[in-house]
Amino acid sequence: MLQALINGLIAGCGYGLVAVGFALVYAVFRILHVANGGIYATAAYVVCWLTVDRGFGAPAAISAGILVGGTLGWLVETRIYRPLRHSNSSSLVLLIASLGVLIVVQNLLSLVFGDGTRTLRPGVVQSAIVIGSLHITLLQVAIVVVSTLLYVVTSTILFLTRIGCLVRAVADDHYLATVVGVPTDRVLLLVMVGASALASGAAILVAYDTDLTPMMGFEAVFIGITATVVGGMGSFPGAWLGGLLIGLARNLGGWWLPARWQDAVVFAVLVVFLLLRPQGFFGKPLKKAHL
Amino acid sequence: MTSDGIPRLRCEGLRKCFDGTHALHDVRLELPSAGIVAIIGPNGAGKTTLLNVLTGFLRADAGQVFLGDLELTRMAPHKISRLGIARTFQDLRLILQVPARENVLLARPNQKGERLLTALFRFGVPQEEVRNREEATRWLRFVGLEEKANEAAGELSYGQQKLLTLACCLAAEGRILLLDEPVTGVHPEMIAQILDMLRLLRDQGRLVVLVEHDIAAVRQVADVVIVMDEGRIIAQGKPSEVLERPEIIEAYVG
Amino acid sequence: MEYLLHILVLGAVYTVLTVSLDLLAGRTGLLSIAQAAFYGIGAYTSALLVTQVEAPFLVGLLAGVAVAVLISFIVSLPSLRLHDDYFVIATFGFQMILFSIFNNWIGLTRGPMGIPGIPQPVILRWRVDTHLEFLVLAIVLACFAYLVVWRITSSPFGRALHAIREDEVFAKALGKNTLRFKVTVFAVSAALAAMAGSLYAHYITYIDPTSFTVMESILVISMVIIGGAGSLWGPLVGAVLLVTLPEALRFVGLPSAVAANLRQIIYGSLLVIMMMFRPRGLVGKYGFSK
Amino acid sequence: MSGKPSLSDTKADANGFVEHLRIVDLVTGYGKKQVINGVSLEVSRSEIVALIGHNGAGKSTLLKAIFGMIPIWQGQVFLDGQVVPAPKPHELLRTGVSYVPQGNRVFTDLTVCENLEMGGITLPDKQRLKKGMERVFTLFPALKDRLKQRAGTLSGGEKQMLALGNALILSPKVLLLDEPSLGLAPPLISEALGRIRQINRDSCVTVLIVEQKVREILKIAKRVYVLRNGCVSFTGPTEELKDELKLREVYL
Repeated sequence: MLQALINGLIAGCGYGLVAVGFALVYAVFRILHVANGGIYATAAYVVCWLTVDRGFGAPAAISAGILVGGTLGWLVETRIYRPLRHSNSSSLVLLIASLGVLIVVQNLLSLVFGDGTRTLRPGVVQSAIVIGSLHITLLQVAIVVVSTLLYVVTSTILFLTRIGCLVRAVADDHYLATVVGVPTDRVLLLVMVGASALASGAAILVAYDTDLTPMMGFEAVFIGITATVVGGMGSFPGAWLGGLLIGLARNLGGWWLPARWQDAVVFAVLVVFLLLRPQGFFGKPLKKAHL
Repeated sequence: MTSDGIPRLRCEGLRKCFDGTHALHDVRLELPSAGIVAIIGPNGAGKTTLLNVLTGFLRADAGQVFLGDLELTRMAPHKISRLGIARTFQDLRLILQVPARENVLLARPNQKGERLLTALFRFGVPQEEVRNREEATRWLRFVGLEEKANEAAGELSYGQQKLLTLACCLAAEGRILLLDEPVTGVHPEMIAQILDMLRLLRDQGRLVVLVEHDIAAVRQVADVVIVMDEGRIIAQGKPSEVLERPEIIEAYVG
Repeated sequence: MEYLLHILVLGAVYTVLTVSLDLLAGRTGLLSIAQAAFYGIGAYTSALLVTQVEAPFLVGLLAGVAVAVLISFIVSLPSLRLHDDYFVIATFGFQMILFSIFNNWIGLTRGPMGIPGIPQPVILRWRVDTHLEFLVLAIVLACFAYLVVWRITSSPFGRALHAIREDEVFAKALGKNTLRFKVTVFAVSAALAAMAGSLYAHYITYIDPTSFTVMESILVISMVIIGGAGSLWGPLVGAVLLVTLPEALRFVGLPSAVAANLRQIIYGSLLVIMMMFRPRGLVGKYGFSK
Repeated sequence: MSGKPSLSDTKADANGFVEHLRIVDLVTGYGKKQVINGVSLEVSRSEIVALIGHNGAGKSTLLKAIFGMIPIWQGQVFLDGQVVPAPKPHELLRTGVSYVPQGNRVFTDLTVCENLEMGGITLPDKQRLKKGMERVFTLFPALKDRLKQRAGTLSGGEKQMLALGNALILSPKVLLLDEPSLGLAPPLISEALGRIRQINRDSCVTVLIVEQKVREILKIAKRVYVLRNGCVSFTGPTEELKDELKLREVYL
């Protein structure tokens, strides 16, 4: 039971980060940025390729992974989202385009790296902390620490810096931001690159904990969406908590149910929230689409 | 129920708040069974909110709406519409890509062809369509758009679109017509035309309620003027009396 | 020749699917990601009835349709309270839950092992066992689906759907019970998808959950969008194009593993390109541009 | 009224007024719907000009078009006699034109301080931002006490001050105000408009203001344009409308 709780928290840390990136984009762009899943998977694969196949050190590989992720985000924003936004496309159009990007990236990955599972974990036996029946590897500790750190850094940037203030201003009132002269397109680009880097970081952490498959991007998307819905669309702390909760729900669900029902638990949570409390824990009430 | 046996639209104690400001503040109103009633008042007086509450598109925080003895307070908009209470919107709502006639046809009530099985098997649907088309043409002719029947609603001018929404209300067999700004933004010549139509509709025994900014038009056509300000009804009566009162102009320009 | 017929049968099955989704997404403006789930419900119900209790094909098919309709109410009634992105997410959630049931309720569906040995259909005395006969059956069903959708869209019912897609408030003001229309259309769409699923199960004679994933839903969405949502021929064009395109790749001589990925890459790129340059699709009118 | 603007445009006329903002035959709208059907108007330096008219007459639309929030279909905008080819918000801010959108919009999730920082985002350095803030605080001392408060929790009057402050922090030469009285309780309205007049006097800023509260705005404005159906239906000095009958005629 306790082990499940801890595993849940560890997984949740990764999910929380994924969700924060997702929520950030949703808050500012008001679109479901599913392409982020593609960026996420790409970053993990880049790291895997550089370390396992090319023998680079982890630091160089991780930086490269984040760089590639950020660049992809930049491309998606400047080549796809921005033109669509400027032609006043509806959010559904952007969602479909975003989905297209996810499909393309995911299949490119499986084309290049194969459909199979790949692993990033070092071959040596991992040192672990054992307390009674609890078993936590050092890598897992590192994941929790790094993920928490990344979250704290992101929140600090958002809430305590001038750049963060700009981002929140655009998220709050895009129109007014334009009126006071905020270069909204540049802020949006920054958010996109930042969210991509964040997703890349999350991907690399998760990849070290579990394994890589080309479908991992897709998994990140559904966890990201669920966590943001649970936490409240557009709320950063909400998304982070939502991610943690989903990590817990998956692992605790696995305690009572066979492990294969894990995903069903996540979606049950999603549906229950959508139906009973679509604004999530911290979101604002949904505006009705009428009048 | 009134002496003429026609149920009247009335409301009591209506309240509605948006973000702490009162859009409706204890509104009590009983509309006549027929005639032309104009609701006027400055921006933000709560006129459109009142319309939205009467037609079920907004739920009041407190108060009740009745048609005769029938309570409408929590009724869904489509049910209220089926009782013969038709309305238009400020931001003209129409299906712009389809011909004007299709818009009017859509408005016809109780269409058998709107049930799935009859739509699939077409029992009696062609005959019904013929009747509805005649009815639609009749109302298009009434508003003077018969020749535009096959043009896409989006291609019509602004004034014509307003007329088209009126035709929709009539095709929906609205006995009570709630019109939100029927002449605002319309060419002066067309205004006269619309006002004539409203008079004709009144003479047919309908109740026409208009929310309007064009006071000149209201003066010409209304039997009763209701003035709203800050969510309350501040005056009510014949236009010749009410419009001359100093507090009215005060409300407008205050 | 067999091969060509096989492609055509698949094309017809997907046409049923695209037509069913178009009724929902293109005609009514409800972009659902749960279509593959209803496709799966049809396939599983039919396959189970036929293999377990040796029910005839038509009974299996009708039962599949009935189950899909029932479940469509469970999905649509709550989801339809939500709008736009939230509706999409809700249908996505239901798709994933239903897939999870196909995959994990091993007692019923045998999970990932799938259901083998689904007999070929016998309709009255007609034993459908050659590709050509299957093609005839598939085309008959595709025409049936087309007929249903055409009947609906060209009737006053379709007029109301159009109004709901463009301006739900307007429809309500004219006395239309928009929820009833949407729930009905969701059920019809689910029924048609289930019909496609039943046909597919009997054609391939083996089903497993991988045919009913969210990716399958997205594939059907791609077909509708690329062909052209809300139009008569769009679903057909989309289905035929996206079914034949990968086969063309195979002729070029690509190994099948590569072809599978390449196919998806083409779908994905087409989606992006369509959204950017022709959101209404190849032959469509409606571009999700409210 | 086309052709190159000449310097003579900026010269003072007989009354000593200098043209500051001029709009010539402006046509614009949303999507396909034309809302403004050729409006010309002129605002002199340090003048308060009111733009009144009914709901849907196009007042807000006109301001949006001048500030470049929506594209201009036809016509021109002149600033100091120079044509502004296609107005863009950030360029106008740099040339000293500020705009406060309808309903005293502020960033509700941001604090008062952060709001002002956003208002001053186009300022080149911190020094000037600080100076600007100081100026806003001397005008509206009430804001100073609420620096760390979320703007969404401010009262109506305070929101109006903050919305003005967001614009004034740039010390603009031209202020475009869209219904500063909207959502304010009646006693606060004349207070709010009084503030605007004060600012106009103190810093000689030119003001083009859209208002519904005609009586109140007539107290502070020098000249009035009445808009009806996207056209100017009346223009003249405010005195002319002080007469009740005349006001009724042009307005009701």
